[in-house]
Amino acid sequence: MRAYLNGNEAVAAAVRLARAEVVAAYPITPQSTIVEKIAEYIADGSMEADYIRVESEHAALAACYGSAVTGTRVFTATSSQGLAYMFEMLPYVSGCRVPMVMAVANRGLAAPWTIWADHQDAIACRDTGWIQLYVETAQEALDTCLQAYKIAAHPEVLTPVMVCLDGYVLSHTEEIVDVPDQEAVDRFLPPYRPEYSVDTQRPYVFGVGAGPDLYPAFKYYQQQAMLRAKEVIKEVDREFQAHFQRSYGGLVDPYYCHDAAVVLVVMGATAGTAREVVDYLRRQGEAVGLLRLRSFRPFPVEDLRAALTRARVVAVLDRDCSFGYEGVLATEIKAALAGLPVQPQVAGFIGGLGGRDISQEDLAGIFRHCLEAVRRQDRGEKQVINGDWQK
Amino acid sequence: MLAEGDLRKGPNLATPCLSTTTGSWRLVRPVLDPGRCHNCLNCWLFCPEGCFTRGERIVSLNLDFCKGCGICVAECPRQALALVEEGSNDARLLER
Amino acid sequence: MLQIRWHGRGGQGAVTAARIFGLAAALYGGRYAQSFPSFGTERRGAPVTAFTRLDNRPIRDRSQIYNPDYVVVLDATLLESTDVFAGLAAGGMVLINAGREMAAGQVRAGARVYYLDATRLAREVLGAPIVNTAMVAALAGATGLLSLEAVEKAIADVLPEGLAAKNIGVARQAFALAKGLIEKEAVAGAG
Amino acid sequence: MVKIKELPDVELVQGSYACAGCGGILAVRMALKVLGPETVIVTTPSCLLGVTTFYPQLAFKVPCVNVTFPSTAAAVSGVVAGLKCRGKKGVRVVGLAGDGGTVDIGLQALSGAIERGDNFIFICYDNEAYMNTGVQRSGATPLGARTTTTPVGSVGRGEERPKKDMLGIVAAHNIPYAATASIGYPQDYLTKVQKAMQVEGPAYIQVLSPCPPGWGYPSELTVKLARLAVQTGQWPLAEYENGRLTVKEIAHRRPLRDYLAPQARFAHLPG
Repeated sequence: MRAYLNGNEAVAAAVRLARAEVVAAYPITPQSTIVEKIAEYIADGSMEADYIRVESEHAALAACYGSAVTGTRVFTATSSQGLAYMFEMLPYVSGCRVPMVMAVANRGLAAPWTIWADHQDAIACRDTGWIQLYVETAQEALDTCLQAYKIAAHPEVLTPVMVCLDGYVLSHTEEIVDVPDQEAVDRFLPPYRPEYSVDTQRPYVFGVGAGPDLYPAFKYYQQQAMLRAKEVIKEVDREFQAHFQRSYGGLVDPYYCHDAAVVLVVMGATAGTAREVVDYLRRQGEAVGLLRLRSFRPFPVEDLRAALTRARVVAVLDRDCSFGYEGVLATEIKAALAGLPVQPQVAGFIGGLGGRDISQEDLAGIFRHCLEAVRRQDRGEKQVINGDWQK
Repeated sequence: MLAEGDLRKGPNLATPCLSTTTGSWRLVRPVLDPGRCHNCLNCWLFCPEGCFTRGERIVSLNLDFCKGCGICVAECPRQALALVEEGSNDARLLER
Repeated sequence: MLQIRWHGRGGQGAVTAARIFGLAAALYGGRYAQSFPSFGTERRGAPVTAFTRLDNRPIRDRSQIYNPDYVVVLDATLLESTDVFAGLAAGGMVLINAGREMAAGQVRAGARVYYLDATRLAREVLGAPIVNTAMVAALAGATGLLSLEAVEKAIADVLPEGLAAKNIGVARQAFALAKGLIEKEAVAGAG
Repeated sequence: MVKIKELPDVELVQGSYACAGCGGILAVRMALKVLGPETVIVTTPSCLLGVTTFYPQLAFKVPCVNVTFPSTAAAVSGVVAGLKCRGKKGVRVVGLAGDGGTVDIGLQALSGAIERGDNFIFICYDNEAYMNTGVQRSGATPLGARTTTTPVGSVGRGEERPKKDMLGIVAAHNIPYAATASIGYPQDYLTKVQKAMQVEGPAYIQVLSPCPPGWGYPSELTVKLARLAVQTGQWPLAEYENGRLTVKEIAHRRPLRDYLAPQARFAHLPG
């Protein structure tokens, strides 16, 4: 059914379609309308779920964890400070290998106080063992939530998934969304039935303590599962396409990368604006391309290398900063490309912090700057720009 | 060590699972004088480790998990229990 | 690509207007649409903007709207505090809810400006000065971007049942008023 | 009223790594005698978690869900909701935390869960300090007690503040049932556990659980001190039920010295 929904409504629709059974969440802008909509669904009887009205985000994730280990499909959502407040629970859930889906309406971290979009909140949780998928449209937000339930519960993955959507830019922007039929979703996504769960007939301890002899083994297999998730994310995306005729490329989403001298790497909704700019510059005869990184964790090193191997300059636009160094994506992409026979130069840019708009002119400026570097045969080690803090 | 299949699924394991009997921690052990026991069950009730078994007339002791804390001795109203040093007391025991 | 900016005050329904217009175009007007509020918290009474984009192909641009083709002002008192003409594209149109009948196209800052007493209309039909649906319909009528049918369906989708019926009533009048005025102007211009 | 002789034989927690004479594990063992096998425990990094669920020594015979320190009661809510979804009726969900995980870092989550009216029992085994981390003071540490963060020196005289009135805090939530108990009064304690099981909605029990290394006394005195705390008026056995608070009368109060003297944590107090 075609509907006109914003990103948050699309997520709520997905959660209903996924038949989530327990939802625990605490309001925070710009996430709140997701769980308000879910509460509305429950109130009007169109969704059967228990909504636990917790007193904090930390409790939200603890409650989701408690429900999930009983063998229940759960959902939560948060943003920014709320995600930061959850931080302690994040590795607990991933370490216990509890599948669940959390939507993150990305927003900057205070101070200064902000309610607007950037990726600092989720990036700061990079190493908590959650899969992080960043979406470009409301449609992708809906579809990715459905995919995420399948990815998370895959027996070789068993890892929770964050579905990240830019605050306001996606969360509060309405557009046409194709909402799949319940029957079709049921065919794609079977009920969640883990191998074991809280059961007095077959008691388990969830989250045992482990000493130095054992802890690394659990972490080793957690890493194996995360690496395996790279294939599973692609498989699930292909399967999704077979069911719904929509696909997002799995881990990365390249756009005119094959012959581009300059490729811009972004995550999230900025990719849409960047596509317009790539089209415009292509019409001007410039060899530019775009690579949207969909999966930040697991990090798709192989796919990035394959897509960027012909680029002369790779421009990376981070909506985050690792203070004292540079944008996190820039660092990671440099590392991913290190050792290629012909290594593209990586130029890091930081932009769109705290909701600062990323306009077509901003992106065209990055492309032009990097095209100029290519023309100058500038293969110097220094970054072309690292952080025009106005943008 | 756990099997790979267990490790893959995370640190969630079937319980109970006891690799040691904590009775090995014990420096002293309680001994029961059956003649004095009136089956009041204080020892059974207050033993943190659940080492006592109720019987028809008297309790009996399983020392697998006994850490020798002495609570049973302290709570026995009829001095039917006493603590003796581990490994040195069989003779003294018999004397009683 | 056509871009619309809606000006109102918190509580007047500018955000809903942007949505109704986008929904009407997307689901009942054969176009692609995107709508969004000015990002942030909406405080009752404070100036609020909202935006709608329309196109014949999928809309990918996620940046803010700087150069609207159309500006709709739900509350004329905003003219004193807000530059509603800011960035208006050449040949653009501004539609203002003001306490007089819709006048023939005046030109200001290079744009055609129209006035409509949507407040009176809303008071008469709705019994309350809520003008967002009237202004949606007026823009549709004035520009021909949407059919009245599309506007009506969108109102029925977005507003609760009881409210929708009355708002459709307002929309019909506002649509006819605006359409008639533009046609009259065209005839006058041709003459 | 619980009859001690009718308690079941089965031990639902056994083989833990608790210290010899641990009052906490005794409190849990006793409670499980009444709670029975249809119980799910939710617990938090604490002595209890460390000694019962650290592989390869898993001591519970009932399911146990471990969660972060501040979140015991929130995870309890999740387990309750999940079991309801799965149609598992008649399973009791019991939050177990020490005084730190209850009256301090766990207070917010506990308040939330009680206020939501979720159906669970929360048992705080109160040993009056953070024992797992090495005897630091908590909000439940009594006035004058020496801990590693309230040391005694030429200036310091131990804990400077009285114990937090947790029962009062819990009662202020209009909780259906709340009580204090002592492992020195098992019949009273276990009857309270039984009442908590019969209540629809949240129930709270704070059971005094002496700690031999933390309090500094020989391990055989655990139960005696739990009894003396009550007999000297240091630990009232109270019950909040139907909106009313009642306190068990102590007929012959014993001198406070009897309770304080055996404990190293009070050794600096004047005789």
